[in-house]
Amino acid sequence: MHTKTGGVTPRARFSEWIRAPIPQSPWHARVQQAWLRWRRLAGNPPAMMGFCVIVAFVLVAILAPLLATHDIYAQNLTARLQPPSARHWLGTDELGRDVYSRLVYGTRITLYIVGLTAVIVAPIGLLAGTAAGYFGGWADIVIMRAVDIFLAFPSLILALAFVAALGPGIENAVVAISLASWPPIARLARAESLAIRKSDFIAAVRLQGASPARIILGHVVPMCLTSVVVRVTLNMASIILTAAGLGFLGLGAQPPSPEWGAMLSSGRQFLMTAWWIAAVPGCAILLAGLAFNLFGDGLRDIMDPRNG
Amino acid sequence: MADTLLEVEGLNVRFESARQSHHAVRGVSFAIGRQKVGIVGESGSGKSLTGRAIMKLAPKAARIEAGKINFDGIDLLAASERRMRAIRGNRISMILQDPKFSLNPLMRIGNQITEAYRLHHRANAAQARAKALQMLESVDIRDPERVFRQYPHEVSGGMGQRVMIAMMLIPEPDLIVADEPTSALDATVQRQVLRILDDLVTRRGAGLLFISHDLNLVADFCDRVLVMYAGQILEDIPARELRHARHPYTRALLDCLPRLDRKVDTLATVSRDPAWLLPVQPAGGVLA
Amino acid sequence: MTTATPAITEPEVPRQPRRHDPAQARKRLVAKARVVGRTALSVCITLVGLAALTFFIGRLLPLDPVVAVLGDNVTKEAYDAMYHQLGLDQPLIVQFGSYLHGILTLDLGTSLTTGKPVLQDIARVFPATLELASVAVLIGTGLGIPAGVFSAMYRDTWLDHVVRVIGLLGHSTPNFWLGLMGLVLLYGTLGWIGGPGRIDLAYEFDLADGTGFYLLDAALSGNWDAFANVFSHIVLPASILGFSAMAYISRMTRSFMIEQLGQEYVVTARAKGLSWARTVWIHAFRNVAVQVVTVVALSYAFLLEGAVLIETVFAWPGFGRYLTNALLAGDMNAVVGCTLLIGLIFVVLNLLCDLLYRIVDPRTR
Amino acid sequence: MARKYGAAALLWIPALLLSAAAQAATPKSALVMAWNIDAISTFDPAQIGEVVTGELMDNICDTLAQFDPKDASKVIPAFAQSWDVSPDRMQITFHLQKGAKFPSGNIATAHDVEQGMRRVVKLGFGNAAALTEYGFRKDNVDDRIVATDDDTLVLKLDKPYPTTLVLQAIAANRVSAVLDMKTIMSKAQNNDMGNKFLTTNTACVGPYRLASWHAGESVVLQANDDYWGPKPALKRILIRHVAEPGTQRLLLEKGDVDVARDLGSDDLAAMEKSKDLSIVKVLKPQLVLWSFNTADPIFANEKVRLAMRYLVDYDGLGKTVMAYMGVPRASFVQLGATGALDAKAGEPFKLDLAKAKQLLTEAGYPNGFKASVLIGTLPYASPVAESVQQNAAKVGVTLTLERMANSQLFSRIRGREYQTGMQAWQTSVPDAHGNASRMVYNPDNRAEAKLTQYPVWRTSWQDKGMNAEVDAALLEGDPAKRNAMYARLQEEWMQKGPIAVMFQTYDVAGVRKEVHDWTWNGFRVYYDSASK
Repeated sequence: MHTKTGGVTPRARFSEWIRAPIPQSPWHARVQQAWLRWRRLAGNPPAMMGFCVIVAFVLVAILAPLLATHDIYAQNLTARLQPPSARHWLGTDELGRDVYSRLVYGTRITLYIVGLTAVIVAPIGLLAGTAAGYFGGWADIVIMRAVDIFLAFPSLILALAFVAALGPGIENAVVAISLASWPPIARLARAESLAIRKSDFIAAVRLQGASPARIILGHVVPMCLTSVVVRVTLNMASIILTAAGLGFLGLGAQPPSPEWGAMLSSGRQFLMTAWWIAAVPGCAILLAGLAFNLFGDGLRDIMDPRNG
Repeated sequence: MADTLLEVEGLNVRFESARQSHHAVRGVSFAIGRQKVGIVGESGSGKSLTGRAIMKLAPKAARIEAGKINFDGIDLLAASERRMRAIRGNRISMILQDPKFSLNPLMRIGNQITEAYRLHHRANAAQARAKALQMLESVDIRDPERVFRQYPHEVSGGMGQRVMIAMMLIPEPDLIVADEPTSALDATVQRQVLRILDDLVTRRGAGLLFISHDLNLVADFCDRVLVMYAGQILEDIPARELRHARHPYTRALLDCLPRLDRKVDTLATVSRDPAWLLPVQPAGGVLA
Repeated sequence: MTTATPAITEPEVPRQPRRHDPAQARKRLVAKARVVGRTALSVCITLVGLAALTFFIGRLLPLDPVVAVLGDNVTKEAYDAMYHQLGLDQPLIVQFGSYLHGILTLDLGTSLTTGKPVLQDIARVFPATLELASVAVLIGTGLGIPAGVFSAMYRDTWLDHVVRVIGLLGHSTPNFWLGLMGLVLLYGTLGWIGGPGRIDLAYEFDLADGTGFYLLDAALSGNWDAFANVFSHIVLPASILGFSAMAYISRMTRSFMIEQLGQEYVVTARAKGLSWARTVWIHAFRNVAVQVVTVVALSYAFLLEGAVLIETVFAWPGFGRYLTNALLAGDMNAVVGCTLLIGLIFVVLNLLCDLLYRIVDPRTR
Repeated sequence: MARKYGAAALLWIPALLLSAAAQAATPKSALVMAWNIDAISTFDPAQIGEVVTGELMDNICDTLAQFDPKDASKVIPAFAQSWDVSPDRMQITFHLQKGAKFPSGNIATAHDVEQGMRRVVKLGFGNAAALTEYGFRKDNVDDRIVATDDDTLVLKLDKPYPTTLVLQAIAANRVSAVLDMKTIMSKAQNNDMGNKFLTTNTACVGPYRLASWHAGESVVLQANDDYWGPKPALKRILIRHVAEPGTQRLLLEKGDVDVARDLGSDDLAAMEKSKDLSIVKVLKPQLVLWSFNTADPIFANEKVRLAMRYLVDYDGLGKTVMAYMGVPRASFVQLGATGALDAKAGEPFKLDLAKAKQLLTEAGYPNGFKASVLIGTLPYASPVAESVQQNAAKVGVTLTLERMANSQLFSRIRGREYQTGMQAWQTSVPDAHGNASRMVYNPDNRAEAKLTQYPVWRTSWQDKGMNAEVDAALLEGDPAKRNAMYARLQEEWMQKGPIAVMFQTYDVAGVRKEVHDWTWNGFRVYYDSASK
C-alpha cells in the first residue's frame, strides 16, 4: 500500500503508515484504532500504572518457579512464624513455610480465578443480555426479572450461599462468584443491544433474511463487546475481593493452597505474634485489585469516552 | 469603520489530541462595530468555535492563540478570568442554538433570567422580577407571569429561544454572539424570533455576531457577512453585495441554494480546492 | 470492597412536555395507575423469586439442619423426630409453599441456632448494623460528594487523579483486612479506640433496653461516658465501611457531574458571567442531586454486604454476622429470612429512588 | 450543601484520632469472659450436646453428685448429701438436700429430680444415652427411677455396674439436674415436656441462673441469692461472644475481659511472660480423632490405618501448633481416667516415615494412594491436617483436605459419607468405659442401625471380640483386673482400631490477675468459687 515511501527508514515508514489519515484496508484501520487506543492509554498515567502492575503479576505467575526461593509446601515446625529475614524475605507462616514463595505462587491462583470467572461470566452475561435486548417482549421480561432477582443479592452473600451449597474449593468458588456476577453484565449488554437493535444496519441485515441467532452473534454481540470487556475488567477487582472474602471465611481455596485470602485468614490467628502473615497477602490483594481497577477505569475512558 | 467594538487578529484554535493536533481555527482576523455581522460556513468550519473563543468559553482541550482580541478597548487576551466574568453577559453575551439544552432544566425560567440580571446589576429580588417580566414581554411573551414560573421543558422551542434572548439581553450587553439561534426552530417561528432579535439589537444599538450555516438567512438579516471555510475567513463582504461575491466557494454556496427568482435544473454541489487555503500567518500572543 | 458494584446507572427520565387538558390528564392518571400496578407486580415477582432462590439453595446445602439443632451426639429416634418436626420429610415444593405462606403471615420460621423466631432475631440484630451503616454512609457522603464534584470540576488535573486513585483504593481494599490491621494498630498498639464489639460490657447493661441504636440511647439518657465508649467502638468499623461508600459515591458523583458539565446550559451559565464554581454548584449540581441521592441510598444497601466481613472481624453483633453464622451452621430459616430482607431493602430502595425522581424532577411531575 | 458535608467529614478525622477509648475496667462484682459461644443452641439439660452450654449448665443446675474440683476422678456429694449402695451394686439410694428453693419459689424435691431424669429418657435426645446405656429405657424408666419420698431418690440398675462409674455417668451428669418440673411442665406445649421453653430459659436449683442469652452475642448469668449452698462471690457472669483468638487476646490484654477461653497457642506463649495475667490449663476428656471409614477399600486394611498413625508428627506438633492446645495421645482412654494407660504407654507412635512406607508396602500400596480428609473449623484443625498431608506426600500418599463448617463436617461423618475425617470427641466420664463404649464397642454395624452417636459406628468398623472384652471389663468387680483388661483393650485397639487418636486437648484460659480462685477440672468449671 505504501510503496511511495520507498527510501525512508522502516520506523518512519511505519509511523507514517500508522498515522495515515485514510486507512488502506480494514486491517489497517483496526491496527490504527488499536494503536490510537494504546496512545490514549499511554496518555493516562494511572491506567498505565495499573496495566504495568497487571503485566508484572502475569510475569510473576509465569516465572513463579524461578522467583520462588523455597518449596511452598515444605514445612519446618522448628522455624515457624519467623519475621522477615535474609533467608525468608517475608518471614514464615505457622507451619514454617516461606511466605514470600507462597505469595509468588499465589498470583497464579488469583489470576486463575479471575481469568476463569471472566471466561464464564462474559459469554453468559453477553448472551442473556443481548437476547433480552434483541428479542424484547417475554424473553426480555423473563431474563431481566431473573437478573433483578440476582441483583437484589449482595454478590458476596450470594457467593457464600452457593459455595456453601457446592462445597468449598477454588473451582466451586469460581462458579459461585460467576453465578453472582453475570447479572450486571447482562444488564449492560441489554442496554447496549436495545440501542443497536433499532439501528438501520440491523434492519438491513434482517431484510437480507439473516436468522436472529446470526444477527445477535454476528452483529449485536460484537457491538456490545467493548463495553462488556471494560465492565468485566472493572469487575475483576471485586472478583478478587470476593474470592479473598470466601478464602477468609475458609470457603475458598483449600489448604495447603497458597491462595491469598486463605493465607490471610490463617494469618489472622497470629496477628499479634506475627502480623506479617496477614499483612503481606492483604497488601497483595489490595495491589491486584487496585491494578485491575485502574486499568479498567483507563480502558473505559478509552473505549467509550462518553462516560469518561 | 466607525467605533470598532470587537477586533480580532490572527486567532488560532488548536486541539491537541493523542493522535495529532487538529487546527480548527486558522489565523482568523476581523473587526466589527455596532452592526450585525454574520459568519457563514459549513458545520466544522470553525465558526462557532470563533464565537466562543472570543468569550474565552472554548472547551478546555482547545489551545487558543491570537495576535490580538480587543473588545471596546479591553484586551481580552490579557483579561483575567475575574475580568472576563464582568464582561460575559454584561458586555458580551451569547445566544445558543437549542433552548431545550441551553436552559437549565431544573431551574424556573424566572430564576434563570433574574439570575442573569442580578449578576451584573445591584437589584433586589422584586426589582429583578419586575425587570425580568418586562423583558419577557419585550420578547412578545403574552403571559410572562406564567412563563416566569414555568420550567424550560414546559415551553415550546420558539418561546424557549425567546426566553433565551430575554435572558441574554437583560443585562443590556454591547455585543451579542448568536450561535445558530434559529437552526433548531421551524421556519415560521424562525422569522418571528429573528424579528425580535433584530429590533432588540437595533433598538439598543448593540453589535451582533450572527453565526449560521444558512447563507440566505444571513444575507437578508445581516449588514456584513464573513464566509468561513476550514477555519479560515475566505471572504468578508457587505451582505447586499453578496450576490456579486467572487470567491468560488462563496459562489458555490450561493449556487447550491434553491432560488425562486431564477430557474435551475440541477443544484450545484460545492467543489473544494486546496488552493483556497491561504498560508496561516504566525500567531502572536498566546492566551489561555 | 465488593460492596461497590457500579451496577446502578441513572434511571432514564421521561421527557414528555406537560399539557393542561383534562382528557390528557385522565389518560396520564390511568397510565400512572398502570405503571404503579406493573411495578407492584414486578416487585412481588422479584420477592417471590428471591425467596424461591434462597429457599432452594438452602435446601441444597449439604448442611444437616437436624444436626444444627440437636448437635453431633444424638440418637436415631431423636434425629427422626426432629427431622419430621422440621418438615424435612415433605416434598420441597410443599415446604416452599408453607414457607411462602409463613412469609405472608409475617412468620419467617424459627431460627435453628437461636431457637427464636427469625423475625425477632433480625429485629434484635438489625439496629446494630443499621447504626454502623448510618455512620458509615455519613462519612461516605460527607467525603464522597465533594470529592466527586471537585474531581469533575478539575478534571484531568492532579486533584482529579488523586481523588480517582483514592476512590479506586476504596474499591480495591479488602475491608476485613483493613479492619484487622486497624484493630491491631489503633486498639492493640496505640489504644486510641475501643475494641471489638459495640460497647464495653460494663456499659452494655446501661443501654440494655433502648432503641437499639447505642449512640442514640446514650445521648438520650445523657450517659456521655457510654456515648464516648460507643463512639470509640464504632469509629473504626464505620470509617472503614465509610471509606468504601466514599469510593463508590465519589466515583458515581464524578461521572454524573462530568456528564452535566458537558451540557449546553453550563455554557449558557458561563456566558451569563457566572463563576465556574457557582456554575458547578448551583446549576450543574442541582441536576445531579437526585442521582447522587440514589447512589447514597443504594450504597446504604451495599453496606449491608460490606458489614458481613467487617462484623466478623469486629465481633459486631449485627445482621451480617448473624447471616454468616446462620449460613455456616446450616440455619436455613435464618439465611432465607435474612436474604429475603436484604432483597426487600434493595427493591424498596430502588422504588423510593424512582419516586424521588418523580417528586424532585419537574420534567416527570 | 455539599460544602457542609465536607466540613462534617473533615471534623471526623480528628475525632477518630482523639476518641480516647474510655477504657473501662471490668466491674468488681462480675466476671467478664470472652468465649466463642456460637455453639449454644438450647439450655434444656436433656438436649444440650455441646461443651459451652454444658459448662454453663453445670453452674446453673445442681446435679445429684459432682466431680471433686481437685481430682476429677473422685465424685463428691452435691444436691444429694449422701448415698448408699445395695450390696449387689444393683441399687443406689440418694438422700437429697432438704428445702432448697427454685428461683420460682417452689421447693425442690426428689420428685422433681425423678421427673427430670425420666424426662431425659422419654425425650430421647443424645443425652438419653447416658441413662439408656445403664438400662434405663422408655418402657422401664418409671419403675427404675423412683422418688420414695420428698428427699429420697432410688436408682435401680439392670447390671452390677461399677458404682463410681454410675455416679460419674449419671449422678454427676446433667441428666440428673434438679429441674423445676412444675414450672417446666406448666410451660409444656404439644407434649414437648417443656423442651421449647427450656431452649431459652432455665429453671433449676443452682448457684446461678440464666439472666439473658443473645445467640452469638452474650450470655449473662445472675447469682441466685437464695441458693442453699455457699453464695457465689461474683454476682454476675458476663460472657461476650468473641470468635477471633487474636481479638480475645486484645480484649484480655486491655483488661476489657477478665478471662479469655479460646486463645491461640502462639498468643498464649507470648502472654506467658505478661505479669498482669496468668495462663491456666487443664486436660480435658477430649480427644482429637482422625477417623477412617473402613467401608472404603483402602482403609478397610488395618495396616493402612496403622501406617497413617506413623504420619502424624506428634512431637513436633505437640511442641508448636498444639502447645497449650493438647498433648500427644493415641489411646482412646483419656489421661486421668480410671483404666487409662500412662502417658508413655498411651502414645506408642511417633513420626516414622520409613515404618509407614513399609506398612503401606505390606498393605499393597507401595506407591501410596489418593484420599481425602475432612476437617472442621477448629483453630488447630487446619495446621495439623496440613502437617499430616505434608508427611503423607513423602510416602506417596496424596491427601486432599476439605475444610468445612463443623455442622457440615458432622453430618458428613455421621452419614458415613467420607473417606477420612478429623474432629474432636469428648466423653463425660473419667473412666475407660466412657470411650470404650463409644469408640470400641459397636453393637450394630448395619447402616440402617444409624448408631450415629457412636464414633466407631461412623467408621463402619466392628470387632465382635473387642465388643465382648468391653462388656467384660465394664462389669469386672476387681479394679486391678478391670484396669488390666482396659490396658489390653487399648493396646489392641491402637494397633487395629478404625480411629487414630492424635491428641488429648487442654482446656486453656488466660486469666487476669484480678481474678482469684479460678477453679476447674477437665469436667467442669466452678464459677461460684471465683472471686475478684
